[in-house]
Amino acid sequence: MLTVTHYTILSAILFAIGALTFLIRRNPLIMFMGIELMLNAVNLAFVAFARFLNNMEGQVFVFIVLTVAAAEVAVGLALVVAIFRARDNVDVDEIDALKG
Amino acid sequence: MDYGALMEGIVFYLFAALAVLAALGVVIARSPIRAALSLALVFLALAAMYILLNAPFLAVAQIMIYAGAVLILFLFVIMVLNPRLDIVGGRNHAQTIAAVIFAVALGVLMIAAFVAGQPAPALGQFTPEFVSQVGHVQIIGALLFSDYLLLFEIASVLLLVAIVGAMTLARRERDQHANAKHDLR
Amino acid sequence: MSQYLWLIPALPLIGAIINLLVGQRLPRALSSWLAVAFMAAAFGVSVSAVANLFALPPEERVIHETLFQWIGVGSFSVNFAFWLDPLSAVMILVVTGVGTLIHIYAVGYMEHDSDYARFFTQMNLFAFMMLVLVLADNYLFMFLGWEGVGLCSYLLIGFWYNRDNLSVGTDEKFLSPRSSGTKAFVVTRIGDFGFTLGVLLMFWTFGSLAFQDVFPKAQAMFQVGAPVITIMTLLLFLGATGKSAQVPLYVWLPDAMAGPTPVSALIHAATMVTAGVYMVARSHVLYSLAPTTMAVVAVIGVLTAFIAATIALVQNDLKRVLAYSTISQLGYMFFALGVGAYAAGIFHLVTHAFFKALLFMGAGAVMHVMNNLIDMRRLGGLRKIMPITFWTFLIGALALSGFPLFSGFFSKDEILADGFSRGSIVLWAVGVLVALMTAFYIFRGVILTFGGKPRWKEGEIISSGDENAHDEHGARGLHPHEVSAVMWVPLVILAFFSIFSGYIGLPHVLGENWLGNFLEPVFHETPIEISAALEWTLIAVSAIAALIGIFIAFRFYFSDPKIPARLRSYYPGLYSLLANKYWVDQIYEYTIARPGRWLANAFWLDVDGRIINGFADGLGRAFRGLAQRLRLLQGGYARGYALAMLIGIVVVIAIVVMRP
Amino acid sequence: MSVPILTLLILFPLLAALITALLPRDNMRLIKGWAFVAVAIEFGLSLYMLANFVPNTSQMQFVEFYPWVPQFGISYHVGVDGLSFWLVILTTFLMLIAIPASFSEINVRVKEYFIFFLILESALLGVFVALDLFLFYVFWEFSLIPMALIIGIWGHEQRIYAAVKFILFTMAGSLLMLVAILVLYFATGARSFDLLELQKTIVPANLQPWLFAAFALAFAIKVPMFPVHTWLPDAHVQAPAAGSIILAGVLLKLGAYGFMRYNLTLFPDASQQFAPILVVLAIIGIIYGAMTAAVQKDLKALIAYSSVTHMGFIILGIFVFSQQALSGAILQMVNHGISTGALFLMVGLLYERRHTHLITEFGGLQKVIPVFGFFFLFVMFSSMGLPGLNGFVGEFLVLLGSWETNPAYAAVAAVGVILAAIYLLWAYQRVMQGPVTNEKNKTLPDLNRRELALLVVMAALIVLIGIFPDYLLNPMQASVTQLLHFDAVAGLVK
Repeated sequence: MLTVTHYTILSAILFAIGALTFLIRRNPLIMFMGIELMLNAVNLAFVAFARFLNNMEGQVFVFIVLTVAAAEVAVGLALVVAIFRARDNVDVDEIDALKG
Repeated sequence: MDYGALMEGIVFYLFAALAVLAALGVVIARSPIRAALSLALVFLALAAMYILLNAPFLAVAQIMIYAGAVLILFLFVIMVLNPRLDIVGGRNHAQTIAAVIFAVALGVLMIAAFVAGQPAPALGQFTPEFVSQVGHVQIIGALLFSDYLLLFEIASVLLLVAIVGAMTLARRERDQHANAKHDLR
Repeated sequence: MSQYLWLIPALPLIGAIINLLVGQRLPRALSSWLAVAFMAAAFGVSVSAVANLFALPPEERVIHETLFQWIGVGSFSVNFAFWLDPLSAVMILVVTGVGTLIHIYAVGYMEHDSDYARFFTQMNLFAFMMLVLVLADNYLFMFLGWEGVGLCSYLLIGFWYNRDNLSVGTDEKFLSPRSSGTKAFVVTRIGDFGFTLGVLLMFWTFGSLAFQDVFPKAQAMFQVGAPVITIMTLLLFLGATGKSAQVPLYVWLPDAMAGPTPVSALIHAATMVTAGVYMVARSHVLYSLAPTTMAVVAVIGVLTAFIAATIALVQNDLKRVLAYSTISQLGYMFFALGVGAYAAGIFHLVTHAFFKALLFMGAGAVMHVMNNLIDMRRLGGLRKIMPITFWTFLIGALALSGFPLFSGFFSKDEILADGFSRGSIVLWAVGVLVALMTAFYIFRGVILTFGGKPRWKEGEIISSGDENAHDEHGARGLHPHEVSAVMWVPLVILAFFSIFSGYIGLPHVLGENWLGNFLEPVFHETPIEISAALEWTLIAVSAIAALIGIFIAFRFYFSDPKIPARLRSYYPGLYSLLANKYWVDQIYEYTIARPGRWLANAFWLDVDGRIINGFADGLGRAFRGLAQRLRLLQGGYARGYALAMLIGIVVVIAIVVMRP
Repeated sequence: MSVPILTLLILFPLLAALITALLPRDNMRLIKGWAFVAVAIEFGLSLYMLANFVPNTSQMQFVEFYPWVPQFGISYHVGVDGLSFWLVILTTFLMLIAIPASFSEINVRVKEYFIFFLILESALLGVFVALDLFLFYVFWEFSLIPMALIIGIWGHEQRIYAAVKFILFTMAGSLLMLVAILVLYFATGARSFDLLELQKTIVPANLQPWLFAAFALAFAIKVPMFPVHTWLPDAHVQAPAAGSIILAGVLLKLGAYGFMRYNLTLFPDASQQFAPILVVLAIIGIIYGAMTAAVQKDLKALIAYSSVTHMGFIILGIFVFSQQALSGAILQMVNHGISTGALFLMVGLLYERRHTHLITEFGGLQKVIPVFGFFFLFVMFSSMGLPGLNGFVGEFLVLLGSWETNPAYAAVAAVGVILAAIYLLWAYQRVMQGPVTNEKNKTLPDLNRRELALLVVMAALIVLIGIFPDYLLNPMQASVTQLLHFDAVAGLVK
């Protein structure tokens, strides 16, 4: 019988992979995808709990996470485009202008 | 044998495996396009999960927003920039190894936390039967516009800001030269 | 009777305010005579007040007027109130009387000074403060006058604040007017410090500061020798030594001569310096309850008299001679108070006011016509040129030296008589010796200044030390002449008083001591009967001392001028000791001023500078250093941050999960 | 009270600041005129309060109470009693003096200058009238900002260092005080920040010393008391003249007022224990301040150290727990505000003419600018405590009170009176007297009408308070006895 833990385990795995993507890849696009992965993992956990706790607030939150994710991607990619135009290649390691 | 439960189990494991593999695909994909596509797969697998978890409205939203808007945006940007193939891990190997170790550790820890935790009593009043009887969208709408109205407003403001931000950042400068000078001073 | 006592101090105050506001615009004559008019008016009111006092029967001779409450906090309350009794009657008469004469003299003396308005403002202000001091009905209001006269003395000593020093025509270096002004105020303030503490102790002992409360309570609550009273009277006496220039706080008076001579005459001879004597006399009830303090007062009185007289022997500047003479005579007065002869002390105060003011004004007249030259070694032979000044100065000298039948003789004799009968023989003997020295140094002054051949040449160029003097006295030839009427009239009047003021306090043998009886209701002294024979011998001894002194002076400086030089060669050490005024100034400089300055610098540079600021700035530097190192962590390497975050999260979750 | 005078007093300067902001930047006359009018109105308001103040009651007057954050018991609770009454009037008066004093001195960014001053005024008034600890703390910090900016922007060469030091010193203390306020909120169980409630609760004995120490440190830095005073000379030397007037005239009183209003009432037992320590520190401050003042090269630093001496007297007056001493201390706060304010005003005038504070640069000015010389000497004698002027009454009462508690305190403190004469007269002698040595000093202009008017007002006040101190002393007696009552209850039954 499926229980909450099945879903949460899956979301944990997805979250870990998302984090891994973010850390390993140097191309900011892929990193954003990593972030999307993590966000989705969280969404999954939300929905799972909503389902098993008979509480619809989880779904509402997912809704909000969706908007946040969308906004985040929009701005992120705009940034990437702007950086790309300034340097004609995109590599996170070289972008260290904000050095302390 | 409760066929319903069995069916549910199979579907879950199927899509779970799909999601994980697709996620891994995102990690190791050399070209961004292939990564974007595998990301799409993940979105779809999750959409299926939502249906399984009795949240059809969210499933549709997931497909439309994530798979639809976000992914297309990714593909669009990839097309605009068509960046070189990017090698995995980059120069800093120590960084990569450390990242892998800690990511795995994170996953293991979270799983342990979930397994160890006792399932909380289902005390909400939105049982699946009640939900399907009243209708998903109505409930979400009711909740969204009653208790979480403030949240809703903030989300809308956030989106507005994001839009404006994105536009200004990515705007192609007409007088490229003036702007640059401005930045450098 | 309507209240009018407040008029006496108010009149000079009004004069001061008028001169302050419009004085500079008024013509010189109007401004000066305005000041004199207000002083004269005050004198008039004083005389009428004393007349009213006389009308009262002897025992209740007190006029007490309260204006309003000055400070009132809980149990502490002090009023602006005036108290006129025989003692303060004598004082106001002296202050306003001599004061008016000196103001008249000053009109002539200051005729070449452009700052006349400021001068007369300060002189009138001084009169106001002094009258407040002597008329106050409580110690705090008296303290207002007390520090007020200190203020005016500071202003008037430093009147020529932009001149450097006034040692005209000699090599002797004197302190500049401004430094001596500051010195005067600070030294007297040290005395006032003692006075303040005495007042504090007084309030918490008696619960009030008004005379009519303190004295009866003192007699009721304490018997003779009570420690509280002794401490209180000693503290008050510390104030008196400051104001009346007694050992150890007398060092400011000789330097106060840097001020204009009328100031020296009024403040540093007749009135202000006697404030201490008045205060001790006023608190006679307290002092008679503290025999130890009485002894201290007497000893310090005699000691001061002796030291000042010895220094005066060798001074070359006539005004300095008179300054030390004043300190010495004040020593006499305190000697009298110390032995309980309050009336005698006040009597000497009165006569001293007359002849000392006369002597100072005489010296001033000489300076006025000799371009501020007052060094006796350069004077001489002025007898024929300035006859009136000479004769009045001579009368003053005779009075000061105690020449028989002159006022000084009677008042000094009464002190010596009381000193002999009440105090100890030793003190009396020193007193007589001082009388002798007094006669010597004053006649040395008379002879060197007026007698003999002139040691200056007509038309000789003397710079009057007043480089930006507005008058033509700047630097020009000497043409001494007799001073104008406005200056010698006061001299003559004071000369008259110097002779006849002695008769208000005749010794029993010769007549009735009028002043003693007048002051009796205030002091309630227990008269000591001494046999006529003893009294005659005492009179004889003091007369002889005076004559010997005068004779020696003539011998040294008139008949055989070489003697002083020879003496100096025989006792060079003694001479330099006296000429350098026992090096007291230098001792104070090295024991107090210099270490004080060193400590202050140590406080400022080391404690503030190095320790506290060092700590504060050090803290600042430490943080900056720390921040510098932390900066390196922010390498701008985005993925590094992400990894750090991840590690953080993992650690947190681990803790959460692992916790039991 | 029908007219919410206190809120008006606090809000009007803010409104005025807003209006100043709207004025056209280049029209100097309008800005200065308006600033003066604003401060004058504010002073008028405080006079209205003066007229309606009931002298013989220790209750809070003109009280206004509006719950602000009810859950935590924070309320906008303002009121005035004998302790703070005169300080409010002193603040508005000194503002009335400081604004016109800076007309000729400030010519860069004039608008912001007056805005910060008006904000500062509102903050200071807030501190004096606040009866809610939270509100008090807000105003306390709020007053820090404009002052620091005034020093930092319009100051002289090392103004940044001075401003930063000023902030750090004060902040260090006040953060501890914040902690103490919070502990007080929880520990006493009163669950309220209202001062009057907290005064009723008994602070647990083990906590009292710590809380007292925290409050005391914050106030000691502000006073400033001996070990933590080094920010004052730097702040004064670098601050513009008007800034110094307010810094010395009012800001230093925050610390002393804080001691009275909070330390004595909230922690009576700890006050007894700590009193000797604070008194000794105060006396050290008196002697130390006076001696360092004597060797200062810079006139403003000299007056700053003299403020340390005067404030030493005030703290001494507070912590000997006697009615005379406490009344003397409060009176001395007003006197110090006036006389030191006037001194800074005049040093500012010198600075405008010669652009230096160094004593050696001056000499023989009395001949050149006699009217200035008169007022300079006049105020110096007031600051020195000459009887008949205002300084004496305050100082004498403090000495009187401290003698009753312990004659040694009064004896040593009275030495300060001598040192005061030394450093002030020595400074006057070096600056004003003697021959005119420096060429530039030969042609200095004397006081113009505006400067003369300010000084005449100050001088008049100095004499009036000196002769009629009861006018100031009477209204505060009820509150003073009530304040001492806290300590009588705490065992020091006299």
